[in-house]
Amino acid sequence: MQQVIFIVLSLLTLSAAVMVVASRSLFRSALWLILAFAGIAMLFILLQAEFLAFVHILIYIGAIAILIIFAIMLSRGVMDPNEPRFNDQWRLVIGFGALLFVGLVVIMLRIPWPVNIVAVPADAIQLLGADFVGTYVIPFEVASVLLVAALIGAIVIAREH
Amino acid sequence: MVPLTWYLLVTAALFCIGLVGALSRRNAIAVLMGIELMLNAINLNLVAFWRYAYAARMDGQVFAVFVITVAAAEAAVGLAIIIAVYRQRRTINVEELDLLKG
Amino acid sequence: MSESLVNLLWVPPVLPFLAFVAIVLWAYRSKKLSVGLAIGAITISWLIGWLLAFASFRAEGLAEDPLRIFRDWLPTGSTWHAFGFALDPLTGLMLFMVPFVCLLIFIYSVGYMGIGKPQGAHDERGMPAEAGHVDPLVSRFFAYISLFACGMVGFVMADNLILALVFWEIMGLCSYLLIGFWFARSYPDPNKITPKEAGLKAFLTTRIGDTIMLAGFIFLFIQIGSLSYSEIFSPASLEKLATTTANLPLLGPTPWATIIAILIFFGAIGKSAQFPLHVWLPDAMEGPTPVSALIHAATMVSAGVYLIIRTYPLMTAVEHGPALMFISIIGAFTALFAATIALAQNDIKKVLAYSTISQLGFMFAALGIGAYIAATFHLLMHSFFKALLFLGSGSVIHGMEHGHHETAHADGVSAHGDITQDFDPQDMRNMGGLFRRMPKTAWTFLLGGLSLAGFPIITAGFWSKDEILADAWVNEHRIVFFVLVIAALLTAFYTARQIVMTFFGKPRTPAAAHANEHGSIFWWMTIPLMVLAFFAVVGGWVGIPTTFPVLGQFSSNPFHHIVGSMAEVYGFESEELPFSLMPLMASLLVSLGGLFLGWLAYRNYGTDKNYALSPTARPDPLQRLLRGLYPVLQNSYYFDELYDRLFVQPTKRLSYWLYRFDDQLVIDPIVDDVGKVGLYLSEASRWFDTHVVDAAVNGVGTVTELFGNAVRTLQTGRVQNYLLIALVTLSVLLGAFLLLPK
Amino acid sequence: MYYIQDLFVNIARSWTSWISGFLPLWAVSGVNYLIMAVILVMMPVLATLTLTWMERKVIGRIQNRIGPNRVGPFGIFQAFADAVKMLVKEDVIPTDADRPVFNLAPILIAAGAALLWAVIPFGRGMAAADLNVGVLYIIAIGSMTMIAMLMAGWSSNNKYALIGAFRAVAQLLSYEVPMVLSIATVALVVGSMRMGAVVEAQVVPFVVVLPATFVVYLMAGIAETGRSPFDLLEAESEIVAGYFVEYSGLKFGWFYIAEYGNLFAISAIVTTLFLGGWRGPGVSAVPALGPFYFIAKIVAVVFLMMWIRGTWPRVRIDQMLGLAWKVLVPVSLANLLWVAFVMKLPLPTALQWVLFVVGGLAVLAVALGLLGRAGRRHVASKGMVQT
Repeated sequence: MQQVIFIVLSLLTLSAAVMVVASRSLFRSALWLILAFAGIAMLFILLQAEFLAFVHILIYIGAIAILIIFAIMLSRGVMDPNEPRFNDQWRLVIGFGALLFVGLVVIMLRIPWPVNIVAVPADAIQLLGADFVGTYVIPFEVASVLLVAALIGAIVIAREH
Repeated sequence: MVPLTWYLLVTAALFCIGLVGALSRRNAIAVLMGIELMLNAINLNLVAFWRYAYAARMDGQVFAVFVITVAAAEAAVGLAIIIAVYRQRRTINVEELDLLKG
Repeated sequence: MSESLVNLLWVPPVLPFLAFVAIVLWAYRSKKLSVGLAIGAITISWLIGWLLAFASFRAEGLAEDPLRIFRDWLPTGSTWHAFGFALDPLTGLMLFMVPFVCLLIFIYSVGYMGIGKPQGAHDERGMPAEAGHVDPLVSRFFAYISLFACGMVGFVMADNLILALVFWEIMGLCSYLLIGFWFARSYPDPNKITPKEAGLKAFLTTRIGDTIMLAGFIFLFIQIGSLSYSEIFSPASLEKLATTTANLPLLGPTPWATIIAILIFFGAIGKSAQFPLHVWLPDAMEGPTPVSALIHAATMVSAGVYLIIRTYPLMTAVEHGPALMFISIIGAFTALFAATIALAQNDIKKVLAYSTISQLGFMFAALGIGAYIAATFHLLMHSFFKALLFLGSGSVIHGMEHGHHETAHADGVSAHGDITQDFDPQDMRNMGGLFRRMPKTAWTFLLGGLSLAGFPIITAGFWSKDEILADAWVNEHRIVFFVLVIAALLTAFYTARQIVMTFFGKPRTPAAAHANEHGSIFWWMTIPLMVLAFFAVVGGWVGIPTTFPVLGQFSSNPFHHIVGSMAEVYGFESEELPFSLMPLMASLLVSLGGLFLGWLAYRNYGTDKNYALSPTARPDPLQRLLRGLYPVLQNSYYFDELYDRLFVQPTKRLSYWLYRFDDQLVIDPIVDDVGKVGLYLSEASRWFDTHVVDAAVNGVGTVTELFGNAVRTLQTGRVQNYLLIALVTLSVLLGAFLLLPK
Repeated sequence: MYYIQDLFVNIARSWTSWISGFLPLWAVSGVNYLIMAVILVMMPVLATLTLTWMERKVIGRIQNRIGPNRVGPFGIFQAFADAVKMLVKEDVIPTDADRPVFNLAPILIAAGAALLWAVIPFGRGMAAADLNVGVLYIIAIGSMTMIAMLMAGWSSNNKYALIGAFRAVAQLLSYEVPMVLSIATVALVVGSMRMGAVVEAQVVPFVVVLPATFVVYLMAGIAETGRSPFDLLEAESEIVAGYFVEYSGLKFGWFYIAEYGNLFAISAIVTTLFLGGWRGPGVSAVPALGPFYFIAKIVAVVFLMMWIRGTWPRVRIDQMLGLAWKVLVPVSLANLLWVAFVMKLPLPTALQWVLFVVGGLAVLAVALGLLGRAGRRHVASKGMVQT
């Protein structure tokens, strides 16, 4: 059962990703991107990381995707659909991308991954929170600083002069 | 349960697709989307490893959240830059943004 | 020991630092606010420091396992390096002294820097303010001393050498900044060292010691794999250090413990201004007097001693090893050597500076002969009375300046003009008869001086110094004993000289005649004096040995128990010495005798026949006694000049010669000859040029151009191309990694 | 008797046991999920059919009219009439519209309205899926609505639609922040993000315990549903009908349904988070009462919203965004901090809750005071007459 769901979801995600790269209209590819995000979120749920899944939806779909769409709309009319969407090196890129993929797969199959599947603790979310303000408090604070900096920087950059 | 390698396969594929997008599209926003895909692949990888190897502790998810944070910041700044560039040069075609050229 | 105190451990060092940050970033505009911040912070950390200190005195077994608060910080390979603070009886003692003295000196500085006085009209930044005006940079001053307080407190509380080193360097930095606090000051005669240069000198000189010490730390880390006290001083690692040896060129196999001990001791030599790195301390007197009291008498210079006390297990790892001998030799020698110099100084602060050096020498000598407890005792007592003496001298100087100010205004001359230039308010020859003028200062100074001279029974200095002498005597260290006795005699002598010249006799200048300690600011300055005087006298009574006749049965000698608990852990001699008459007699003799001789020699200094001479020109009684030697002493054995010849000048000359060599012996000839040859060649081969070279040149040009065109296509300036290159490289390498056989 | 006491749950149980008699397990769960899905989908439709009528009645009364009174007694069938009208209308798709997106948008937006119901407990143990991150789920679904709006605005290839979409998303984004903050406050107090737990925790309804939070959330909710006074996304006077100008017929109907569905859902969420959900006198004895209390409370909240709509003028968009960023966010932040601080204090829960009330009221008072000063200054600077 899980295998079926997984296969369906991953096919959905991957095809959506391909469409993101391939589609001609930016807006469309943004929508495909959203679909890919959703697929990944569902994969998270399959991995029993519900919290992460919904955070993922909230941030990627609710914030980043919308941001991207805004950007697309604000820079509308730059891309006239009949000029090529790929640059001249796209064949090379695809070739070597495929090569990289093959390499990764080979590594993946070679290495005996240390799998030990245990049940996710019932109070996973509490543990997560505890980690954030406990073991990882400094990275957490740094991340928040980073966010603030990014916010200010974005405003400064994008402000009309 | 699904074997771990399946997840790794998917993430690897997703990563490479994002890479191709980031390296081959001409529009800056499309490039950004490719990068987002790559980040997602990484996230999925983290969570998969967390679930299959260290489910007892939450470190994997912690790092996933950090990745998400960074992605958010990156998207905000990147798009701001794109908008600014668009105002400046009326284009967001990456090929024409070659000021790095000496 | 209530475990809740653990959570307070980080407070004493951190608060002054916060004050520093707050002042530097925000509060510096308002002088009052800055001072308030600094004093408030140090007050709180003083209270908490005493809380911890007394708790540590009462606690049992704190010496075995100190109270620690720490956090993994630095990943050092396999292990983590934990940073944190620890509290054991020794730290407790230092915590009793350091924040308290800091607080008193902060309060003193309020008066000394003239907080609340009007801003001088023509006071410029980086110059001492005109008398009766507030220093323009006073906020900065308080920021610096707060940072220094952080450094010192942190240093005594650190639980590992890395953290200790950090605070150690913070102290060094503050010392540099504060010595050079009046960076704009300059003197008419070029030989007199300016504050800026003095700060630089201090910094560089100590830096020599620090570097060597760092080498010691590194060796230690290589040997033990940790720098945390708890691990270094564990019997196992001490054993390891004592047994494993390194093969030194001349000395043959030497135990690591000895090497490391000596290397670390060099750090102490630098910081505590021991011979041969003592030269910076006298010049450090260019700094404001509170700084001299705080950094160069009470705390920082004694940090070197504290370092040795702290790492004493390391020093004693090898039984009767050369390390201890080295320490004792340096210490004893410095004690005597500096005392002799102090005899001939006329600058009131210089005398104290040299006496500080010699007293520190006492402590090192004590450590060298294994008198762990005595050294610690003397360290604390010395901090109290030497701080007192410096503050007193500062008050005297201030009074002199005021007096000079008044007289100058009486003459109708701007006191900020040339007169301050040639009149030196620090020169004892200009003083005299200040006892009546500034009684509070005089009394306290007198007490401090007696304590320094080791006036019997009542003063603290007597007990601590006596214990050192007794230790030296009982443990059969005859040479050290006699050297120290002589040093003590000289100490008493120059103390008497200083007191007499400053306070007794008749005023030798109008300034001295008009000196006073009235006015609001003097209260800020005199109250700390009184408090310190109290400790300079009573402080010693906690260390009265129980074996002492008569007094012994009243004393429980708590000090000995506190430090003894430390000593027992590491197995130093910690039982009380049997009473022996010889050292007692000796110290009674030298202190009283010295004081008496000094008084005898100087009782009517300057008041005799050559009264006509200007005060600075009158001969010193010692000049008659030791003729040729006197100037030698006065110029402190010409060490500055010596070092100048030995190190400074050669360096300059070397660099100059390198430059000359490069410029005149290499480049010019080459250029000329090349020119000539080129001329001939060109003459000879114009035709060759025209026919061959041009072609070749053009050919080269075209080839280059071709290559250039070929290569420049690589740099497109497009991110994606670069990334593509990265991708190609990555996948190729990956392929290689996968396909090639391992 | 017992069967009646917990009627709905027992019905569900017996139904499940009955079908599991002749169906394999996965099929049983499948069937049950299907039924739940149907209920969820029906929810917005139901809401629309009832609430339109109610709204028109209420607004009518407020505006001193009678409201619909022709079709059926008191015009209760007005909604059905409208529905029929909508169904028979022609379905126009503008030329060079992005067709698939254009068609997808209304479905998504209605789906968003329906999905909200998945985590809302109608009674004890009566939630379709009581996720342990239910609160987060609600927020996440909200983002789906935004996407749908953008899709609609973009695909219909119409300036006004695009601007409307922009406005709508800007509004939703900016009001999501205070909304999330206030929800976070509730989650903090409850110590769980499960909707069921939130209801269970409300011995005293949180509207009393966390007044500031409630106010903030209510305003944010009104903004989220895009109702007056925050109904700029369809400000007829400025941008005809907002992002769904181009829609007509059934597709427009979907938007319409979504709107009322959202209204209903938001009211349900407010009820769950602040009014104690299905709690009420005698529920512990007779759980079957729960749903009725729940519905009653929802209707009360809906009525409140209609009242607000009927009585307040529309604000300008800058005022609206300003309100979100300059008032609601600080207020909710302050409140959140206060709650977190109090929860750290070693006090009995009751005392803590009292402190919550005090702090919340204080925050509200301060905010209103500042607003008043700002308003007066504004009036003075503009030289308006102060009424």
